[in-house]
Amino acid sequence: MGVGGLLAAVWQVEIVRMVVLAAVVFTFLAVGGPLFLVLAERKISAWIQARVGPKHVGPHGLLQTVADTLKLLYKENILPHRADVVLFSVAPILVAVAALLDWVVIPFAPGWVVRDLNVGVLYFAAVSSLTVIGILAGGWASNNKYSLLGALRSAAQMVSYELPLGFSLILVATITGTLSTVRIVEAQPYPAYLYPSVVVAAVVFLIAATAEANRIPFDLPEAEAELVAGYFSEYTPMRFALFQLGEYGSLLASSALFTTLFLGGWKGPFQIPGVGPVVDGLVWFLLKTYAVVFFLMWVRWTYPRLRIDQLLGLSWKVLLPVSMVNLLVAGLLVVVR
Amino acid sequence: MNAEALAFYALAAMVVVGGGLVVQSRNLVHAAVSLVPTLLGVAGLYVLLHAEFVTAIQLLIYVGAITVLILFVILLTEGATGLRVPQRNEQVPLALVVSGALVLLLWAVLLRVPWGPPAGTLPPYNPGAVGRSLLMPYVLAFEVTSLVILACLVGAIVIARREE
Amino acid sequence: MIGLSHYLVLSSLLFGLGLYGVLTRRNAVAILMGIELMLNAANVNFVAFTRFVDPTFVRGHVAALIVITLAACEAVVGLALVINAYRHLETVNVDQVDLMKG
Amino acid sequence: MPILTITLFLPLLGALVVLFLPREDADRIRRVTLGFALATFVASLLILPRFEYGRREIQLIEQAAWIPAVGIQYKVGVDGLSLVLVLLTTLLTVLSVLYSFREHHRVKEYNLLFLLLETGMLGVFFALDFFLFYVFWELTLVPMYFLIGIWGGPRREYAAIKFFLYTLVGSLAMLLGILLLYFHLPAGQRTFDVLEILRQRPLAGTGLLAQLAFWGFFLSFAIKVPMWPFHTWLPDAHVEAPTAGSVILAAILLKLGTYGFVRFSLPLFPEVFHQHALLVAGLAVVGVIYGALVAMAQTDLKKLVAYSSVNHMGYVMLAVAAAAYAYGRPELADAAATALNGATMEMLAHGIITGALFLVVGVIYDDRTHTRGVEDFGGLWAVLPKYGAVSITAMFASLGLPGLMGFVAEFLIFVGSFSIIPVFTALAALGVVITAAFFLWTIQRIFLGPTNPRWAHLPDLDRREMWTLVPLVVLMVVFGVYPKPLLDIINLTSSQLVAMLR
Amino acid sequence: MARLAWLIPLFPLVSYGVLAFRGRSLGERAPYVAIGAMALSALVAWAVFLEQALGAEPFVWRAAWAVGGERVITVGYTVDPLSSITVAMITLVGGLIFVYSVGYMHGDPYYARFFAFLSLFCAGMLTMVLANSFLLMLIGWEVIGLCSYLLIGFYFRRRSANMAQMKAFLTTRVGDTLMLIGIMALFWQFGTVDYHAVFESVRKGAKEASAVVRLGPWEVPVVTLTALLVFGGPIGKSGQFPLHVWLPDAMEGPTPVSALIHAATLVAAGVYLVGRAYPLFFFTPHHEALVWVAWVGTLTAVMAALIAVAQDDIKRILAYSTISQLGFMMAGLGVLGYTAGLFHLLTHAFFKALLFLAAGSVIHAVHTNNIKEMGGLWRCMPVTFWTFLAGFLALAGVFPFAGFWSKDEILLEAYHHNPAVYVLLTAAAFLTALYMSRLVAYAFFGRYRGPEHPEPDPWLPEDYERAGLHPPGHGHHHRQPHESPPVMTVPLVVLAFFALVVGFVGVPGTGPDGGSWIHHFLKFEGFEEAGIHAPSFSWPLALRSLAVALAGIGVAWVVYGLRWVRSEQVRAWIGPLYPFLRHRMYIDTVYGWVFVRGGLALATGLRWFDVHVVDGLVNLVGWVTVLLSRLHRLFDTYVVDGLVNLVGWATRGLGSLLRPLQTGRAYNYILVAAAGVAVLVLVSLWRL
Repeated sequence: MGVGGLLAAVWQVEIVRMVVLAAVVFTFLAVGGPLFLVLAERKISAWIQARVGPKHVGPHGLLQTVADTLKLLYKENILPHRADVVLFSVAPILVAVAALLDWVVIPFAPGWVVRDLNVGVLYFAAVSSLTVIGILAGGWASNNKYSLLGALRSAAQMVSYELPLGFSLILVATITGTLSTVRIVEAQPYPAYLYPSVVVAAVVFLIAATAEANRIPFDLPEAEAELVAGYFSEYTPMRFALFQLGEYGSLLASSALFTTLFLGGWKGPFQIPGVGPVVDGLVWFLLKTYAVVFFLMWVRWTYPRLRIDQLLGLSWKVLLPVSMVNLLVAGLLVVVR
Repeated sequence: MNAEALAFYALAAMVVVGGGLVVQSRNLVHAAVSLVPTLLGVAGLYVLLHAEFVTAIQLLIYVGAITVLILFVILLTEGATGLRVPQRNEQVPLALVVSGALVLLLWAVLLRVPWGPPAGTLPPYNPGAVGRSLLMPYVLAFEVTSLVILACLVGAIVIARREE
Repeated sequence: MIGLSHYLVLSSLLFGLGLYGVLTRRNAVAILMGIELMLNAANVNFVAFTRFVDPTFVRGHVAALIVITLAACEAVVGLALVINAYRHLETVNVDQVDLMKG
Repeated sequence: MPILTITLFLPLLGALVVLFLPREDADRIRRVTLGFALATFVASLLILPRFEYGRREIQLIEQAAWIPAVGIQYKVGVDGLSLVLVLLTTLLTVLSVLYSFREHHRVKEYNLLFLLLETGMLGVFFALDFFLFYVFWELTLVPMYFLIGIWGGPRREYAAIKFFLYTLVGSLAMLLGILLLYFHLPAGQRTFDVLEILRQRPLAGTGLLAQLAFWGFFLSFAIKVPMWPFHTWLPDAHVEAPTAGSVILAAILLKLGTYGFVRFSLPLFPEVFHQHALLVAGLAVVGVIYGALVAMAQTDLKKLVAYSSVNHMGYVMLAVAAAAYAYGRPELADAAATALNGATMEMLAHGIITGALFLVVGVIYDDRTHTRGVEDFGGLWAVLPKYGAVSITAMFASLGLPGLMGFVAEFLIFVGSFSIIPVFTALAALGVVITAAFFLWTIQRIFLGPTNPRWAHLPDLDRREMWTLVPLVVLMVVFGVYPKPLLDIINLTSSQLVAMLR
Repeated sequence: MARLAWLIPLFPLVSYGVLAFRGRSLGERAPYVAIGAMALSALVAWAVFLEQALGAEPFVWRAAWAVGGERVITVGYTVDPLSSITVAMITLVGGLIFVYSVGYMHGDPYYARFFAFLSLFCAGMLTMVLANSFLLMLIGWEVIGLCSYLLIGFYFRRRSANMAQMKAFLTTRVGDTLMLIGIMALFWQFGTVDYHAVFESVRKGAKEASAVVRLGPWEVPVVTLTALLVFGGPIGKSGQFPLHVWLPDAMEGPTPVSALIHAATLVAAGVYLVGRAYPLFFFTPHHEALVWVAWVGTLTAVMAALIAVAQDDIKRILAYSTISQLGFMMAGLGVLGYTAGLFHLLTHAFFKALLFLAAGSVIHAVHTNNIKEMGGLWRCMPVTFWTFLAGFLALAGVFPFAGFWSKDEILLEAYHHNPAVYVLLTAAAFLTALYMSRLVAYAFFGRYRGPEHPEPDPWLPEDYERAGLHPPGHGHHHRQPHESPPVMTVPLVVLAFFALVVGFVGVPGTGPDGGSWIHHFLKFEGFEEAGIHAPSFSWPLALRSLAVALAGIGVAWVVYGLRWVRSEQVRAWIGPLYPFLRHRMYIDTVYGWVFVRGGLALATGLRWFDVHVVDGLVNLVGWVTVLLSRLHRLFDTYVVDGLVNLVGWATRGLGSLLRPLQTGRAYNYILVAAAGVAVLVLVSLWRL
């Protein structure tokens, strides 16, 4: 149970601990992660397209993202004419916060988890659904019909992909018998006979996650050709940055959750000699997460964009039934064994 | 004033203010969006009441689904644009009286009812208990609810579908 | 110490608010929102009871869950009706939808 | 082998089969109906070998519980009286069905109703349970109502309704009687069984109640017979009914009334009937004289024959009244028995003769001339020799020419009742003269004299019509010349009844 | 041989069957079937008669026919002197008439039907004679009534024939009904219809005082009443006084019919029945019934004779003469002259048949019945004339002929037992001679006058075509009348011979014990018991009656033959009597008005009564209920309905008050609901 278990005794202490951990996670991951990811994205996409990514700023362009961020901060916050001021400003915050809240549940290393909620996985789904409201409010508040349309489409997309996501989470819960992420990681690797349904669940989870994060091939909402920049087309730098933060944050969080649920979290194939269990866990966890991220980016720059009805159709008519059947099969297998 | 009381009052304030906004605000979208803090407040209350599972469900369904749905419908039915029409109908004062009276009466009744001794410490919370009780003693409720869901699902699709 | 009565007071207040919303709002969707509030008030009561009166059997939670589900269904159907009404009657304001006038 | 039940329900089965035949295929329906009618006739003939000629009481009883709680059971049996009437019914139904082959209007319903009617009639004669009796009694009404109502002449609705209501009112009175009997049985063994009630005679000493029950039965049977004041429905019903319908109506349905008197009124309320015997005899004689005279004044042939029925049934009622009057005087037993023999014989004779007469009327009315006015004809004997011979024989049989069946019955009635009520019988005998008068006048107006040019080229009887009429004429002659076999059967019942009356 | 007696009626019955069904196809050969059958039955009849004549025992055969309680009603036949001699007479006369008819009816379209009915008639007559039970007798009786009806109306095209045949049947029917009541009375008293049983019990009953029935003012013994009722039948059938009206009209039928039926057999049936049922009449207290019979007979005889004098139609005269002679027979029987009456019956059959057939051949020749249109036929129709003369002399009662012997017997009996009757009968005999000689004078002597308007042919052309014959040519009747063909004249001669010979049976001394054979053969046992012995034949009485006959002929010769006294003067003398007689004493017209029109009027009246009153009652009930229902409807609409409307109106009023509540806005309702909840909570709070 590690450090968390001891401190749990006193209620107040618990809260303090949670706050400290939260601070650490946010600063490191919330900011560092997306920044790095933006750069990584541009580097990988360039590499795929046989071109060199940004390499002027800093060694090999590493500082490119930092430079962009600084640029965004200077820019003036433009407020669209007769836009709904309150909503316009609240929306980006909501999206960013939602993305960040995901991390509360993810166990980086044995014992390293912000709050081991026993409804962990469910909490993740719940929080991820908050972003939809933010997008909608943003789309509506910018008083621009393109942004409104974009918002509606992305909301529809995210809502419809929540279901398959939820099912795959339920599947994992049924197999491991618990919702808490930590216990799920401990329960892995799953027994062999369950592998087929787990693999299917994993695939479904991946597709749903990319859709949740509005990434290509599901990035229709802000498809450049059609809807200019989607729901955040009106947003000036600062709020735009928050949206970007939210987007990449949720991408990173989903892949982290993927690793915890399917790739065994912090459990590596072999013990890294010389370091404590925590560092070992951390290393494996990060390796796996970034592998997944790389995979997602790789997918983004290879597959063409899906039309909106194909998009929704895929979710409702393919993923949902597959995951339902998969859940059923898994349930049976669990019961039978 | 320990942390819990503090949290309770904060959340209570959040809920009441949010509720007031929902009820009062002239702009429908505002009302819809202000629904979110109310619900989050309620979710917080559940956390205080050690009902993590219900909190998660509250978040997932209420905030994630229903509010989104309401927003959707508002946008679809240009509720938002029809701002010119006064949002409140003619029976406001009467409504105020009635709801106020009701609240007061509820207070009086609820407070007077002897609810029995407050429970001591709580056993460690375990969502499995909820699941188990849903499927053991209250399986009938569970099944009926599933049936209702199915009915609403089909019903909603049929009603809302645009006739070709 | 926060007792059961606190919660009851809060929930009845919330319930009153919801009721007021339902009674006064002209727009159907707003009424739905009012109803959501009232339902939430009820849920608070349920969970509060479980917490304070009878923690062993999580009856309150089950009830709350069921209420939430049903609220979801109710919202869905309500909104579907609203959309349909809107499509046919071109209005969502409840006071104009008075076909059933005596 | 429950021969009675088979005979009873064969027509019903036939009706069911007809029900399923397609409407358009008229010929097939007719053939199937005829087939079932013949089968029923053969079945009724099969009763004869099983019938023990020695035994007097009711035999071949078949019974099954129906509603035991209330004491109602399905009980059928036959004795001299009912056996003969059953044979008459089945024979005449066959002939009527054969005759109505030319009916083209709604053939299916027509045949269906006929078979239903036959079951009703057979049921009345077979029933040995009051409830069953009442059910069949009412059952006969409905098909007849429709037969008159649908296939009838111009004023058919009026006639059908009048017929139905009149008889219905009567049967309600009878129901009252039956219930009175039923509730006077000792509490324990309450039953509708006729034999049981006859044995116990619950209303024997009860004065007013017995009177009430008697008049209840009397009203119902009197309307059916029809006796004098209640007869006005008969001419209308006959005039409007289709030929085959009026044959059955005259030949069988009228006998239900007289059968009822002999089977129920006589044995059940002997003292009461004895008190009112003279009144009944008076009505009977009036019926005879009145019927004959009014018949003489008729211009419509069918109405004429209808009133002749009133006349003939008057004789039957005279005999029954005589038998009733002889109650309590053993020395008149033989006379009473002869009178009852005469009455039953008259029922048979009237059935066959009037059946033939209506067919005779039908033959010239339905296909050939479409007019029944007696004056419109003339000199038909030359034009239609075969038809002339048959109808003149029938008419002579009807006026009681010896050597034909009518005379035998009338002779027995007169001989029997004269010893008991001489004055009334003498008066009734005068009726014979008037009957002779109006029949001869009819023959003269129709068959003799110069031929009416309109009917100069009428076709004579075709094969089918011969098949319907000739058997009846043959029966008239055969039973006219040598009625002994028939009378032996009937005598069983009469002597049984008379013995019971002592 | 008696055992085969039942064959006698069977042969004609079979011939009827054959002719009725195969008649048309036989065509010309039809009569031979009838004649053959008649010959056969005549053979058997005469064999039986001779056997009886030689003293054979009477034979009786019985069989049960119907059963009533314990009593059995029997039928059967008996062969004894009376029945055998009558059967012999009938078959003989019948046969001759059949032969005669071949000629007379030749060329008639319904040839076969005529002979069929004749055969049926003979069968019926023979059954009636041979019957030994009142029932079988009644059946035979009615069958011959039917045949007389059919044969009278043979020319059914003629309206008069139709009226005549109906009149005949109905009048006889009245008589038959009375007889039926009589038979019923017999059955009531003696419980059987068998002759021998009845006569036995009557004989025994005669000893004790018989029961008495009050009939209005008179006390009539039952037995007498029964006898008289039975006598009703013969009155009708034999045309006695009240019911004789049909016989003259029966002449509408063809002449052979009149001869056979209305002379020899049918009318004789009545007399035969009285003879056969003689014990029934005899054993009444001091023979009251017989007195009645006598007086009815005498009255009829005189009346008929008077009317006959004033008739012109040859067949009508003969008809009235038959009625008169029947009156004689009834009188004979009535005055205890059992043998006399029956003997006259037999002789009369022969010569009356002869007279009719002769008249037939005359009519056949001159085609008219009116004697005033004949005359001078003795030259051109010698055979017919001489045979007619023989018949006339027999009828008048001139010495050697049969009539003299039989009529004299009756007068003898009347003289001994009832002098008043004797006087009247003698007067009747005188009148008989008178009108017969008048007829002979008009018909056979003087000039042939020839008919102005001859009898129209009874048949229509269509009848001829239907029978496949061609209608007879016109104009053949203007020529001088000529003698009838042999097939008609031969039977006349035979009958004339019998008219002469048959009387000798009654000549005294022919019988074994001095009396006449007929007295010995036909005697009534009852007489010995009662100590009545038949008076012996007295010549002075016979001569006196012969004188009367000759006087009658003389007077007629004077008036009609030599015309010393014009018939008009005679008519003047008797003044109003002539039209009275001419119109048959207006009896027919009286009956016509009283019975026929009266009956019809009564019938139409009753029909009106039935339709309006009885049916009216039913319809009245219907009408009243309709009226009631209409009243009810009025009451219902204004009062009850009024109330209902009031209630309705009230609710509407109240409704409209509350209508505004129904605003149609959902939230109003929820407000109300919420207010309700608040109140509830208040209440619970208050109660808590």
